[in-house]
Parts: sequence; C-alpha cells; structure tokens
Amino acid sequence: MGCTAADVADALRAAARVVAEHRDELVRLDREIGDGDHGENLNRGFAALVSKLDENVPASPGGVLRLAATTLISTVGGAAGPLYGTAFLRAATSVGDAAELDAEAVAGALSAALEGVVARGKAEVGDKTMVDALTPAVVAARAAASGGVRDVLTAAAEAAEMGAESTVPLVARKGRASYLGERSAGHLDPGARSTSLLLRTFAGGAG
Amino acid sequence: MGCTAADVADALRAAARVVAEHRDELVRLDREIGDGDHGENLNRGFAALVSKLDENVPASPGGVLRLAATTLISTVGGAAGPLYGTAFLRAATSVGDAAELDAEAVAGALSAALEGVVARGKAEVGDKTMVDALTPAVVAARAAASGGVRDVLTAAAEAAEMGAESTVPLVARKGRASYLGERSAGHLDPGARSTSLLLRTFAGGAG
Amino acid sequence: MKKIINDPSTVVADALRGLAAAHGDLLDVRHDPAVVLRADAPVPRKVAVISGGGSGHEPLHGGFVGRGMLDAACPGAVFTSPTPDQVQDAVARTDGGAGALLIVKNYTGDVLNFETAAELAAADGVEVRTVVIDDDVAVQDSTYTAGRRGVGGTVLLEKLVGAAAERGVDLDGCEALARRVVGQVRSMGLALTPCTVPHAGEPSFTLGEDEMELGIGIHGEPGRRRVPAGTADEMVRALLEPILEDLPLAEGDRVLLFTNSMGGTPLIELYVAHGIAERLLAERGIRVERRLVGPYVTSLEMQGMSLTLLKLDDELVELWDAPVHTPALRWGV
Amino acid sequence: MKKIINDPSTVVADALRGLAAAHGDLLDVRHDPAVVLRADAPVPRKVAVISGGGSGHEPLHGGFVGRGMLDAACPGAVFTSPTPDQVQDAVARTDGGAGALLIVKNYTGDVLNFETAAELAAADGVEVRTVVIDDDVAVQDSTYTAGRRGVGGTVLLEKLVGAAAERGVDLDGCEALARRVVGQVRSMGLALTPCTVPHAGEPSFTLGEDEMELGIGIHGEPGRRRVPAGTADEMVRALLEPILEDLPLAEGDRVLLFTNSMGGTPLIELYVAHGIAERLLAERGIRVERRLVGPYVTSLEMQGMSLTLLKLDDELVELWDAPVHTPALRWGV
Ligand SMILES: Nc1ncnc2c1ncn2[C@@H]1O[C@H](COP(=O)(O)OP(=O)(O)O)[C@@H](O)[C@H]1O
Ligand SMILES: Nc1ncnc2c1ncn2[C@@H]1O[C@H](COP(=O)(O)OP(=O)(O)O)[C@@H](O)[C@H]1O
Ligand SMILES: [Mg+2]
Ligand SMILES: [Mg+2]
Ligand SMILES: [Mg+2]
Ligand SMILES: [Mg+2]
Repeated sequence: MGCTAADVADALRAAARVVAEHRDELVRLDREIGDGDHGENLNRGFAALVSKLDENVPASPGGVLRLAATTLISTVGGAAGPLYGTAFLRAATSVGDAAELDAEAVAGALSAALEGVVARGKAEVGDKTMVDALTPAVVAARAAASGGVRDVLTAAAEAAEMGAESTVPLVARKGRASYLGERSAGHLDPGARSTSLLLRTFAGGAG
Repeated sequence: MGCTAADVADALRAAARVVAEHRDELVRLDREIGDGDHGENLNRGFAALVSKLDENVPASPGGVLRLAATTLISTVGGAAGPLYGTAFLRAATSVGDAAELDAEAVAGALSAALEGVVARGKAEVGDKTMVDALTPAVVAARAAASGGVRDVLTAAAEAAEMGAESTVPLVARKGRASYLGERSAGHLDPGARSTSLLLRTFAGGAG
Repeated sequence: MKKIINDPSTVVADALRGLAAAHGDLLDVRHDPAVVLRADAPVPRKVAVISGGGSGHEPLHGGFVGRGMLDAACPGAVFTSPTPDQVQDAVARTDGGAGALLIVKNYTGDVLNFETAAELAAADGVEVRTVVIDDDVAVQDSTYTAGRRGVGGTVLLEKLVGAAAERGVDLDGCEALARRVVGQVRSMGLALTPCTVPHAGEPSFTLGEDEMELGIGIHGEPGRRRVPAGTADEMVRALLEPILEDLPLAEGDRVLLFTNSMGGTPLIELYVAHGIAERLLAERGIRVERRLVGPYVTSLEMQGMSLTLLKLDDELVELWDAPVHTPALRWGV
Repeated sequence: MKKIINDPSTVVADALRGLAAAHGDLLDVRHDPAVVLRADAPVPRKVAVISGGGSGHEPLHGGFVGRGMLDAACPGAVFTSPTPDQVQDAVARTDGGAGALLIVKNYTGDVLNFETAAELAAADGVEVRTVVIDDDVAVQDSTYTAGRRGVGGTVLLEKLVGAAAERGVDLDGCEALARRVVGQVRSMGLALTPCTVPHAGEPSFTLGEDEMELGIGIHGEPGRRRVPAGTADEMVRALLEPILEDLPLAEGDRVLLFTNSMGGTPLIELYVAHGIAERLLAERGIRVERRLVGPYVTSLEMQGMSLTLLKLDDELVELWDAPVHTPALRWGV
C-alpha cells in the first residue's frame, strides 16, 4: 500500500485544485500582512505543474517531486517559490528513485523538506512563517511513521493546521510581514496556511 | 446724491466680502460644469483689490473702477479675469473723470461694461455665460435711469438675478461648460451667478 | 483631500521653489509675476518661444523650458490661465531681438489673457505672434462650443517649434511651422478617476466603480460621455478611432504616437496601452516612427490617459530628433 | 478596480510589449523567460550589471536598462520577485566575459531567487557577484525582521555601478563600489493612498481621509505607523529626520537628494516636497549637489513619496554625471 508516482502526481493535481479554490483567501491573508500575492503565486505555479504533468508523469515518486520542485522554482517567484521549491527538491532527493514510498519514506521526505526550508529561509518556530506549520507536521509524521502512509499524512496535516493557527498571535520576524512589527500580530500567516492546506490535501488523496 | 469715489470703493469692498462668502458656492458651481476655480479666482482678485484700496483710493469713481480693472486683470486669470477686467475698464472709460456719478452715468457704465464683455468673449444671450445676467441688467438699468443711482442698481440686480436663473436649463455654447454639450444643462452658470451677486451688492451699498 | 502641500493658496509658488532648486542649472524661476525662464535667456537673435497655462499639468509647461524647447513658461494658479502681466514679463525677459511666438492652448481664459499680453508686449516694442493649439477631437460641433481644447499635442508643438527657433528659423518660419503642426496633430483622452483641485478640496466629478469619462480635457472637467470602463483594448480603441476619423491617415503614413498619462496612471498600465496602440496602428498600415510615453500633460492625480497622433514628414522628424535639454525632455545633449 | 489592463495575468507581458515598442532602439525585450536587455548586449569585456524584481515599480528596473546603467532587468509578476531562470538567462545573454554583478533589493523572495540564479549562472561558468541593497530606514530592529528593504536607493546604485562598469571598472571594483554606495544611501517613504495589485483586485490597505502610512515599502504593504497626514512640511520632516538619524551627516557634507513619487502623486506636489527638503537640508548646512525628482521607484498608482539621501564624494559625483541612455534616465548622450 505504498505511494506510487501516479499517487504523487494525483496528490499534486489535487493540491493544484485546492490552491485555485483558496487563491483568493491566500491573497487576502497576504494583503493583510504582506503584499497580496501568495495565492496568485502558488496558483500560477501549481497550474504550470499540472500542465507539465499532463504532458508526462515521471516514472518514480522522486521524479514527480523533482518536477514539482523545478516547476515551482521557475514559476512561483517571491519567497514561497524558492522555499516550496527547495522543500520539494529535498523531498525528492530524500526518496531517491524508489518506485513506491512507504510511511517511513514519506515521513523522511517531509523531514527533508523542512530542513530545506530552514536552510534557505533561516526561520525558526515562532517567526510566523510556513516553518510554524511544517515543524509540528514533521514531528507528528515521524511519530506516526509506524502506521501507513495515510496515517503519516493525516497526522502531519492535523499538526500543520494547529501550527498554522498558532501563527495568529505571533509578531513576524521573517518575511515581508516582519516589516509590520507589532501590527503583524492577529493575522494568520499566509505561507503557514498554504502549507497546512497542501498537507491536508495530500492526506486526503494519499493511498 | 451721486456716487463718489469713496462710494465706489465701499461698494467694491462690500463685493470682496460677498465674493469671499460665496467663494465655495462659486467653486462648486464651476466644478459641476467647469473646472472648479471661479470662486477662488474672483476671491483672489477682489482680495488683491481690497489691499490696493487700503493703500490708496483714487480720486475719482473712474479712477477706482480703473484700479479694479487692472487689479482683476493681473490677479484673477482664467476667463473671468479678462472679462470682468474689461468690464471695469470700459465702465471706467465711460464715466471719465467725473467726481460723482448720477443714475445716467451708472446705467451708461453698466452698458459699457456689457459691451466690453461681449467684445472680448463674443458670447450672445443664451450661451450660458455672465452675458445672460448682464444683458437684462443693462436693459433694466437703462429703463430705471430716470430715477436715482440706487433705483438703477436695484433694477439691474433684480434683472441679473433672473438672468442668472435663466441659465439653468441652457446648454452652454461658450466657455469651458460648452465642452459638456447637453450635460451642461440643469446647472447655474457660475459667471452669471457672480455677476448677479456683484450687482446685488452694488445695489445694497449704493448711495 | 490628502495632498503633499502646505496651503492651497501657495501651492504654485511652493512648487516653483522646488522646481528652481531641482533644476537651477537649467532654469531661472521668478516670482511676482511667476515666470520660468531658460537660465541663459534672452538668447540673442533667437525667436523666443513662450507658453503657459494653468498649473496642475506638470511637467507642462515649466518642465519644457530649456535649450531646444521653451524660452519661458507662465504658470497660472491650478487650472487657471496665467495673467497678462506674467506673459508680458516673460516676453520682455526672453526677447532676443527676433520676436516672440506665444503658444496658447485653446481655452477661453488662456486665449483672452494671452491676447491682452500680446497687445501689451507689442506696445513694449516686441513683435509677437500667437498660435492657438486645439488638438482635442473630443470636442465636436465647434460652432456650438468654445472650440476644441489644447491638450497633449501641446508638448509636441513646443518641442518642434523650440527646435526650429534654436536653429535660427525666424518668426515667420516658426509661426508657419506651428500652424502646420497644429493642423496635423490630434488627441483624445479618458479618465478613470477624477482629480481634486487643492483650493476646491473636492473631486472634480464622481465616477462609478466601472465607469470612465471619455473625452475629458486636462482640467478635471467632466468628459463628453460616461461609459463602462472595459478593457485596455477597448479604451485604446475608444481613443484612437475618433482621432483617426478626424486626422485622415493613409496606409504607409508616418506618425509620432504619444501615449500620455493623466498623472495618476502608473507606467505599467501606460505601457500596456502603448503596446495596444502600436498594434492597432500597425494593423492599419500606419508607421509609428517616433513615440513619447509618459506623464507629460497631466491633470493632477487623475488616473487616465490620452493618445496623440502627429503626422510626420522628414522635416518634423528632424526637428523632433534635434537636441533638447529641459527638466522633462532631454536628448542629444 | 479600474485599470488600463486587459487581464491581470498578462499585464506584465503586455506592458513589456509596450516597452519594447516604445524603446526598440534601446532595448531587446524577451519573453519566456521575461528579460529586458540592452539592445547591444553582450558588451565585450564589460561587467554586466543586472537587476530585477517584482513589476509595478516602473520605471524600475526595465526603464533603467541601457548604456551607462543596467545591461539587463528581470521583471517578476506584479510585486513578486522574478524566478531564477530569468536571472540565469539575463546573465547568459549579457555576459561579455568580465563577469556579472547582480543588484538585489533586500526582500526574502528576491534574495532567495537571485541566490539560486547566482548558483545556476556560476555553474554556467560566469563569475557572478551579488550586492544586496537595504536602504529603507523605516525598518528598525533588523535582528527581528527580514532586515531593511531595498527601495529608492536602488536607482542611484544602478546608475553609479552602471557608470563604473561602462568605464571598464572590473568586477571587483564594481562590487566594491556597490557596497560603498549601499553603505551611504538611506531612504524613507510614506503613502497617502494604497495601491491595488491587479490580481488582488482590492486596495492593499485602507486609510482614513486624514491618515497617512509612514514607513511604507514599495509593495503596497502597510507601513510601520499610521499617523495624521498633516502638511507638506510635516511630511518631509517625518521622512528626513529618520534618514538623518541613520546616516550621520556633518555640516558641509555633500549629498544627492532624490525626491521620489510613489506613482500617483502629481509632480506639482513632488516639487513642493522637494523644495521643502532642500530648505531643511540647507538649514542644517548639508550641501545638496545633485538631485533627482520624479516617479522612479513606484508602487503602482499609490499616492505618496519617498526621500533618499546619498552621501557624495568626487568619485560618486563623476559617476552620477557620466552619460546614461535608458528609457527613464538620459543625459550626456
Ligand atoms: N525566511 C522565511 N522562511 C520561511 N518562510 C518564509 C520566510 N519568509 C517568508 N516566508 C513565508 O512565505 C510566505 C509569503 O510568500 P509569498 O507571499 O509568496 O512571497 P513574498 O513575501 O515574496 O510576496 C510567508 O507567509 C511565510 O510563510
Ligand atoms: N466667451 C465668454 N463670454 C462671456 N463669459 C464667459 C465666456 N466664457 C466664459 N465665460 C464666463 O466665465 C465663467 C467661468 O469663469 P472662470 O471659472 O473664472 O474661468 P475658467 O473657465 O477659465 O476657469 C463662466 O461661468 C462664464 O460665465
Ligand atoms: Mg506575498
Ligand atoms: Mg473655472
Ligand atoms: Mg480655470
Ligand atoms: Mg511578493
């Protein structure tokens, strides 16, 4: 019951739909404490990814993740482009060329993704960024790794959701929202929100 | 009971007060069908005139009218500056260097003023300009010229008021309001309104 | 009304002080009466080219004073024509013995005030000619109106006549050139938002969220028609078509295309519009050989744009390319 | 939202088409990936000076491509940093064998994307240096933030480094100059109105009739503080004082004063502000030796302004005065 290249591709197509549905919400969140483009940026990137997947789905889960990485890097821009791009790139590297991913592999991929985001963006938990969603997700995923892939992703998604919510009272210390100082408190971080949306989608679509 | 230089100067000071009071109204009227500066322009001009009169009141009524003319010409700008300037200049010429103006002289001055405005601006009655206020005022002034100066000015003021009102339904054919075509109908012409205000003030203040 | 001003009644004088500080190498800015002069005025034996008008259209006209363009500009109050004494002073200070050409935008106030000024300057012994520009095709039925307004074409006229005067063309020649340019330049504008005159304090008109004013002038006056705003393609067509109806151009004709912002429209939108206008003209076989894109004839902070087309020939191309050194237009020096 | 656009998702490409049409003599505008190149790129043996960033700040950066300034600009989506492949392409197409200097405004997105691009370009065999500009004094406590933003100072940096590269200064020299300039340029901005990003469709923030945002960046992000709007004198002081606190200038020091419009503020107001800034600096004995006034680093149609001060010395004055020929800045040619 592992996760194949087709499963990963399906999960990414589902993610593209969810991003499109939540585009305006993410734009609004980013307008409040950023520059109002997060939903648009991700939507442009995931739409481009779907086009690429329509042309050709790589043979391995790692190949699909690598395609996601390069596509997002070359189409999203902004902070989220390189950060999500690096996340997918590290995840791809972490799974190597395995034909199927088991729960351990998925948890390991999430963990690698987080390391990539932190390596690029230098954010810590509490800085009010996507790291606040991804960090608890990785902890929960690791704890659930003895179960199935779906258990891992469900645990990650739930933790990410709580992690995202936890950004509301925070004063931002990274990214554009940090320019607002105290005025950034009281708002949900758009990148944390998108991370939680993506993980929830992967959990829903995972085999 | 003629009108002396001091009387003319007092009438002009009173006019400056009335223009200041009605500045915003004239701006609003001009904003509706013009460029929103008529009240500001006249106010600037009459304020400058008061400063000059504070320095020195010329000896004759004609001298005072000439001072009004040159001051308005060099401070008002726009269409109203040259038009009112010419009106006062022609009025000054028409009264010559008489020390006092009788009813005939006042009616003659108004008549000369109208001729000046028409010579400069080429507007006819019905074009929705100050000419629509000044023309009936001159007719009424002439008819009242056998009475006193106050009769002449009161008759002129009343006729000017009706003339100004008559501009409301008109489609402008001269000045800035003409660019609006049919859309200029339904609005009082600012220049006609200021003409009627000035004449009403002169009537109130005349000896 | 939120504006970067201290006081509506001093805004023109305050802005002139800033202009003088910014461009002291090019300009000699005088107050009482307010006149913006070329720093090296008067230029001996050169026709003096002088313009002016209400303020609020910056960089018009003060931004176009300098070598190869205007010798002097006379700024009136915001949206109010200057007074005759300003123009008389400008003529006196720029007269190099070859006479003066006054470029007047066709508004009743401007025409009347420059008319008086021309008389005063002539009485001072300077030969003065006046050319009135009326390039705005939005004003129709000119028998029933004050006639067409002078808008975007003014900057092209000032550049071309300024170049001719700089080359030593005499007063007759400058006047003839100016009349020729006026005959072959046409403009049309639209507004997406109104502007607020400082002393009025309220917007010049109000527009619904999806409306635009078509055929506006440059004084915040409402346009001829209020229509749905539409796409950039539709807006550009709405401006270009009346111009092309009025200025008959054949396939292969050469033009200068001037895409002008009314002040508040950002450059990114202006370039979108310019690209569309170029495409539409190319489709008709009209050759755009020179272009000007930017906020050059503005209406305070109004959002909107105008298009201007000038029919070109070799002489006009050469004059357009001639060196110019002013605060707002500069090349060849 | 009323804008002169056809479609929010094509606005950058459409504007680039207009830019190409307007300045075909100066620029080579490419799509997929979007890059604005000097028409004569690559220039052999010259350091390539490259910048880029989100669109919506026009004329920054595309309007500064040309002789004596940038070799290439990489426009991202509106207010979104460009992607690494754009920058990699720009480096490849402008590399004249002397390496490339990337000028990056300090925003997380820009820094990350240019970082990746620099790695890719280095892998392509081009020597690449990156200089990050962070001149915005509005951002305090930089340990608790993403650090100061790059704003108005960027255009001065691009001009100065572009001039050095044009004179044949090598990559080390250009980099050192750039770091020196970054060390002595400071800016601060305010907004009177928000702007509307086309794809967002709603204003980036809302302001009361008498409020202004102090310490805004250039992406429509709210500022640090919301304060009463006040007079022009007060506004200019509110910008100048934090700059002077941060950039210690002694009496007699020489500066370049850059008075920048955020896009929607009309030139008449900008000159009012510039005049005040000159007066305040003169009162402190600081010598304004060069100035730039206009909408050069904008935030779409936002009304507001920023001030930038650059401490000058003979070398910087000479580089500032050196010829430049781009769509938005031109002199000496
Ligand atoms: N240094 C960082 N580390 C991790 N995440 C970051 C960092 N900076 C910004 N982010 C995330 O990126 C999100 C903003 O993305 P986006 O709006 O697409 O980019 P930009 O800020 O360039 O407009 C923020 O909400 C935050 O979650
Ligand atoms: N040709 C004309 N003849 C007579 N009066 C005119 C003419 N043109 C304009 N006016 C008058 O001038 C008034 C406008 O004056 P004002 O607003 O001061 O000048 P401007 O139109 O230049 O802004 C109009 O309301 C009208 O009464
Ligand atoms: Mg953002
Ligand atoms: Mg008016
Ligand atoms: Mg006026
Ligand atoms: Mg962004």
